[in-house]
Amino acid sequence: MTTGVRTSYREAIRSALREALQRDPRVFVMGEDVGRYGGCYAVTKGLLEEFGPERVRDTPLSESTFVGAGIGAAMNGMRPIVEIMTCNFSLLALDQIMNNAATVSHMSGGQFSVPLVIRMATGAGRQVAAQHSHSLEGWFAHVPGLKVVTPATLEDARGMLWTALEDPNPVLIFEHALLYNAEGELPADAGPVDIDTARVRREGRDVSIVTYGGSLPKALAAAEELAQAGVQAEVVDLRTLRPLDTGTIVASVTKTHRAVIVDEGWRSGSISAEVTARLVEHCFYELDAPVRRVCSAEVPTPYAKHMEDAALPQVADIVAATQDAVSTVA
Amino acid sequence: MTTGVRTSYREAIRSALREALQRDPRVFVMGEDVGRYGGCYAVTKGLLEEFGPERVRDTPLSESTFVGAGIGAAMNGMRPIVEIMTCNFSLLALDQIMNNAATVSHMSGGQFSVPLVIRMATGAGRQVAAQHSHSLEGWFAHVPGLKVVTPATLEDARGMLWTALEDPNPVLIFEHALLYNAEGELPADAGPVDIDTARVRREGRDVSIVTYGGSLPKALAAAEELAQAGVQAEVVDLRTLRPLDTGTIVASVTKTHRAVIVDEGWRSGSISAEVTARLVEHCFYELDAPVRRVCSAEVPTPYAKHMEDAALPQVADIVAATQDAVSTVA
Amino acid sequence: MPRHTEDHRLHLLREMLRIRRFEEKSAELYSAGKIRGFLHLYIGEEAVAAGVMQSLAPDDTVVATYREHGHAIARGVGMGPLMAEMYGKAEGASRGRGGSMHIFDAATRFVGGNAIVGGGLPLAVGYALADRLRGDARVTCCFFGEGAVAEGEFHESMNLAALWGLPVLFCCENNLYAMGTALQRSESETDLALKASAYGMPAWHVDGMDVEAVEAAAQRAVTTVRGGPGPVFLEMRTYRFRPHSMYDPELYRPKEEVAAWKERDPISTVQATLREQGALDNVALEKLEDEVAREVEAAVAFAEAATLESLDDLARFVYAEGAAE
Amino acid sequence: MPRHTEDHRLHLLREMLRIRRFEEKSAELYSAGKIRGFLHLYIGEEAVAAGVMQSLAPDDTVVATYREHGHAIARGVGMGPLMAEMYGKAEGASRGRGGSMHIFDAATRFVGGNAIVGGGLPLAVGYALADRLRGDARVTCCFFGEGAVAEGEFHESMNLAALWGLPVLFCCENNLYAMGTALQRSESETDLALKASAYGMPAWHVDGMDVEAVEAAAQRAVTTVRGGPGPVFLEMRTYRFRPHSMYDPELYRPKEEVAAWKERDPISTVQATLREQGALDNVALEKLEDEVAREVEAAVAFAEAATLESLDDLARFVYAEGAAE
Ligand SMILES: Cc1ncc(C[n+]2csc(CCOP(=O)(O)OP(=O)(O)O)c2C)c(N)n1
Ligand SMILES: Cc1ncc(C[n+]2csc(CCOP(=O)(O)OP(=O)(O)O)c2C)c(N)n1
Ligand SMILES: [Mg+2]
Ligand SMILES: [Mg+2]
Repeated sequence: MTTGVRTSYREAIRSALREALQRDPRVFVMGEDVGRYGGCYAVTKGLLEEFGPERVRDTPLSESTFVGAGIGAAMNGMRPIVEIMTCNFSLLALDQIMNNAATVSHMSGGQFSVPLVIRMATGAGRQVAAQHSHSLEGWFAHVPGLKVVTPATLEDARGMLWTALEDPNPVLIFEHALLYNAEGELPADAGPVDIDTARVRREGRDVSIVTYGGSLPKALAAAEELAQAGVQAEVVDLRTLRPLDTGTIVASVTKTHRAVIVDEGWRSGSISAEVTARLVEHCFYELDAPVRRVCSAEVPTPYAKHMEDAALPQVADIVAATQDAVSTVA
Repeated sequence: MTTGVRTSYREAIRSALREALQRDPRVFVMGEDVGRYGGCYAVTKGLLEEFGPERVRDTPLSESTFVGAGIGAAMNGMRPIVEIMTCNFSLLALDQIMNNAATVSHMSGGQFSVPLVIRMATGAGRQVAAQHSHSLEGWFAHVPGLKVVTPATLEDARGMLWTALEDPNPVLIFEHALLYNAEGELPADAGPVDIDTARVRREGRDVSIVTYGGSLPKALAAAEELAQAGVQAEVVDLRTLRPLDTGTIVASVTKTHRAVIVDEGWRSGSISAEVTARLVEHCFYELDAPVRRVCSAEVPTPYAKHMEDAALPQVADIVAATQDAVSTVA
Repeated sequence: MPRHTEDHRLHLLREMLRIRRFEEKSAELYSAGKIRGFLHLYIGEEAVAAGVMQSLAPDDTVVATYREHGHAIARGVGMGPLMAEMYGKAEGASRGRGGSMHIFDAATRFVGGNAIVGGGLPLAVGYALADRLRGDARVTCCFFGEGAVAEGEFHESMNLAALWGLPVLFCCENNLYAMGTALQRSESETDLALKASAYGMPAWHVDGMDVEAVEAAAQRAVTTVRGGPGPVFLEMRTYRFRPHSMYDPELYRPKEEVAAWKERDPISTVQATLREQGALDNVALEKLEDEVAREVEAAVAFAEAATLESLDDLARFVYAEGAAE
Repeated sequence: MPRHTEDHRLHLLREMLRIRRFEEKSAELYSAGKIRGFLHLYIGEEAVAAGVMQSLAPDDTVVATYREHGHAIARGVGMGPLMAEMYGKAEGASRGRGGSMHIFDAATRFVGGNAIVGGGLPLAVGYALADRLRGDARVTCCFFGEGAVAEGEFHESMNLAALWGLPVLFCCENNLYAMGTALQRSESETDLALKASAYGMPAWHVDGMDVEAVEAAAQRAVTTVRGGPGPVFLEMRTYRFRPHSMYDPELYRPKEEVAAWKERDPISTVQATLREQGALDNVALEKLEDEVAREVEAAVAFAEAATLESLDDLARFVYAEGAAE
């Protein structure tokens, strides 16, 4: 590890994009307002000037078709990075994502593959209400043929894109909108990182808090608070929701015997349910207490701050659920 | 219960549609080929002749817009029954379903509601391959604001539509394509049935097989076979995937202490995961063995019969998983 | 028919001023942190909403976008509930759940506040279909930006409305940009009325900076729709004076272009006409401004005094209350 | 340029016969239960695939629909793998995973076999975009039915291809019905070429029952596209002689209409021309039919002899094998 450079999550992604465009002439970036506007969350700012309008392409508002065009271009030898401004709009492109990107390789008997990267912002917390606050990463993780990654750290923001571009499959990158301003140190030569394992972000022996993406900072804050109260929580960052790294989760829970899952998705049918099911299937007898879930309330995200706060997983909720989990006597 | 009339699942739905059109002038049916073609699975056959083209409307191939138009018409006082030919095409309408139908009531502070019924065929088993074999009902059940029902019996095929039309919310009815030809007796005066509870379809004390829709006949067949081997399996039909009737599932498992979930959805993130999570949350200490899941393999459904069969839950798989569950020593 | 009397012209001026001043206040309150989330201002485009609404009857329906304060105010949604909504209060138009992008008002048949570009179009088609099936003579007026024209839902909705002869007035607000994307970078055919006429419906365009021209065109369009059967497409050529939203650094358009359009400010134009006619002097204008200012202040006071929804009611309205009638 | 020599005409006849006989055999095998799932026959429309393919170079790309046997055969996909695919065999074009609706063949750049109506259009745009970015002079030829024109993806793809000047040949097979829905019940404007020209691209229509006319029109279109920049839209007016799929009771169209179109059978038409010219007699035809029959029989034999994929490989190819190059 060389000395770190101060940077932000946003800049980490931007430099990953820049490097990808420099490294491989097959790479191009396409999406709504990635160019002249300067990028929706300013992630792509400056790339148009550097790489020109052929490789940094502003698209019309046509989610289904520019995603589908990304699939076609990938099948035809390019390495497109398609940006869907926010995952809320990915619903318009779901046919292309599920019926084409996820199936073509299998359906063609392996003759074609779709080395496509789709980036989208996800998550709530900015009071933008029901149609702009979805957390759909767990939902997309249901679909075989896709890979779904959720960078939560600067290192992953920078490195996952690189690896995703080297993957011959469609990889969906969900960037939590509240992370863009996150700052920290990143080695100047930070490179690719694997995109198929979970990682323990904090060691602990009493309980495992399993989470990912925008909830990781909350989980770490909760663990900090719990430590004050004498509870040593291990925090596992799933990193990739499909394929799910069952081994790492099971190893952690086999050590701690208790689990709390924190997931910004709506509770029912979220990835938290799948993690619970895996724990039951793989280490049922290691569980000393029921698995707890801290998820979003089952409401279309409301605008008002106090309601939105109440609808989303908060540090206090995580602390409470974890306390509850550790205080349960087997 | 009056004497039964021999009928089919298809005819049960058709007579429910006919009665709805007769009963309420606000009801109309709209979708691709519901009229002149005679309905995709012949469900709507004859309705055009009986009710005319204003109330039985053939639409162009425009899933997003005719679903959205159904939402608008429902908000404006009508009671539309929109048919999406098969759930595979619902991906094109997901924006309307998730961003409008599911949110309008909450997002408008209760000023508007969407009394809309959307019917769609679901499921695999007819060798129609990756783009025509989805089981998306469990996936849709993730979305607050929607109700998701999965009639598995003639009685439910007939009665759920009635109740769905009386519901002020958007109700999605998933009809498994392999059930349309199912035959049986139905009382001539069969009426509405509730759409928010699960039901025990077969009593048993040794293990609970929890399922729904097209998998119910398979689960019952497995239970029959298991009975020969001395295992008394209780079969719970979820009937409605959202809201999920946790009480009935928990009651059954509290009695049997073991559970097998059968679900045609792809395993990861399917409704089987949510059922598992609920069991863990509500009756963890009653479980004498890990919950088993019998789901579809995580592949885009292949065409070849032997591969398709291998990809889907089969009676033998259910028997094996159940044997495994009962033979596990706590 | 448009009533080009001085009184009516004054009315149009008042309507536009109400929008302008309300939004200027909103921008201020946004900076003060009283309003949050996304805020899309309509400033510069007031002639469109003010002009079109004149042609609609109370029983007609309006489907709008996320840039809908102008539509809501001109339609008659109270400024108090509108502002309270942006404050996230229980007395807000949508009980604090919607915010700026999701204003709803059943009383004036104002159906959102839709923040998915193009997403309101199918709803409008459905509203019109319901009216047609019941035999109601209503018109559904659907606003959308020129950016929405590239979306598949635009195409499907135009076709379905024309095919089924439904009473929809498609009001395309062509302000030349979709966020930072200029019309010529989003449409292969930039003559939108021409494009629309390929669906076999009457389509024309109008100067969206001229409130009287808008009113006249809308009047003619609404009359055509009401005469039926079938929709009409109206392209309003307009311009937003402000950034797309509060976050937009406006890198994509030259300052001179903005300045040139500001020369055509619809409010100044009507004021000038009225002054020429001797129907408006400084005193009258001050009085008018004063009345509008008081309405805006009252709205702010209402919003400030309004209450927060109880968190016990967080999940209320996710599902409709009571059975459908 | 189309080569209207007798030899070439005979070639066109052969191509159409290959499709016709292959599909007749497929229908038979479907009844015998050898082929399952959905089977959509192209019979009646052979002039379209046979004509268009003449204009394409080996390096061009073809994106087709679920009614794609004709496209595949005319493109040069082997009948053996095609039939084996419908048998669900490992030696099938898509290793048994796709079936009739999902024929893929990398060697001939045949990119499906797409069973979501309209779903192939964005793929075609992407193929063309990749070629353009690399500077490859290829054309992407995308087939779709007139039913697809109502889908949003049609609109978005036409606009994007025209806006970006991409080398796509949009081949609309207008057989007047989408399942049971007649064109006039699906489109407010039934002149599809007119509709297409509203995207600012050259658009014309051609008699899809006349293989030489199709070839000439396609040749002209491909030349235009290759000359670039930009796509061309070609409407082929054709008819399917058979039901939509094997399940269709055909309640929606009069027998007389079907009979009238059958009078215009593209195969009989070319045969008649050749006979008139003295280039085809009974002996020659019999020989031709015989050769085609043998090709079809060989395909069936190939399919029968082919093997079933091992179930151990069920999940193979869900994810691509090896890293991307
Ligand atoms: C489907 C969808 N894609 C993207 C966005 C993000 N977005 C919000 S407004 C906007 C521009 C819309 O432009 P236009 O339709 O011209 O309306 P205007 O803002 O100019 O009034 C975009 C891209 C969205 N809300 N919905
Ligand atoms: C998005 C979608 N909706 C519905 C269907 C069901 N479907 C299959 S083919 C078809 C008709 C298509 O007609 P057209 O595009 O004219 O092609 P044709 O079958 O006439 O060749 C329909 C409705 C589908 N496959 N995809
Ligand atoms: Mg605009
Ligand atoms: Mg057709």
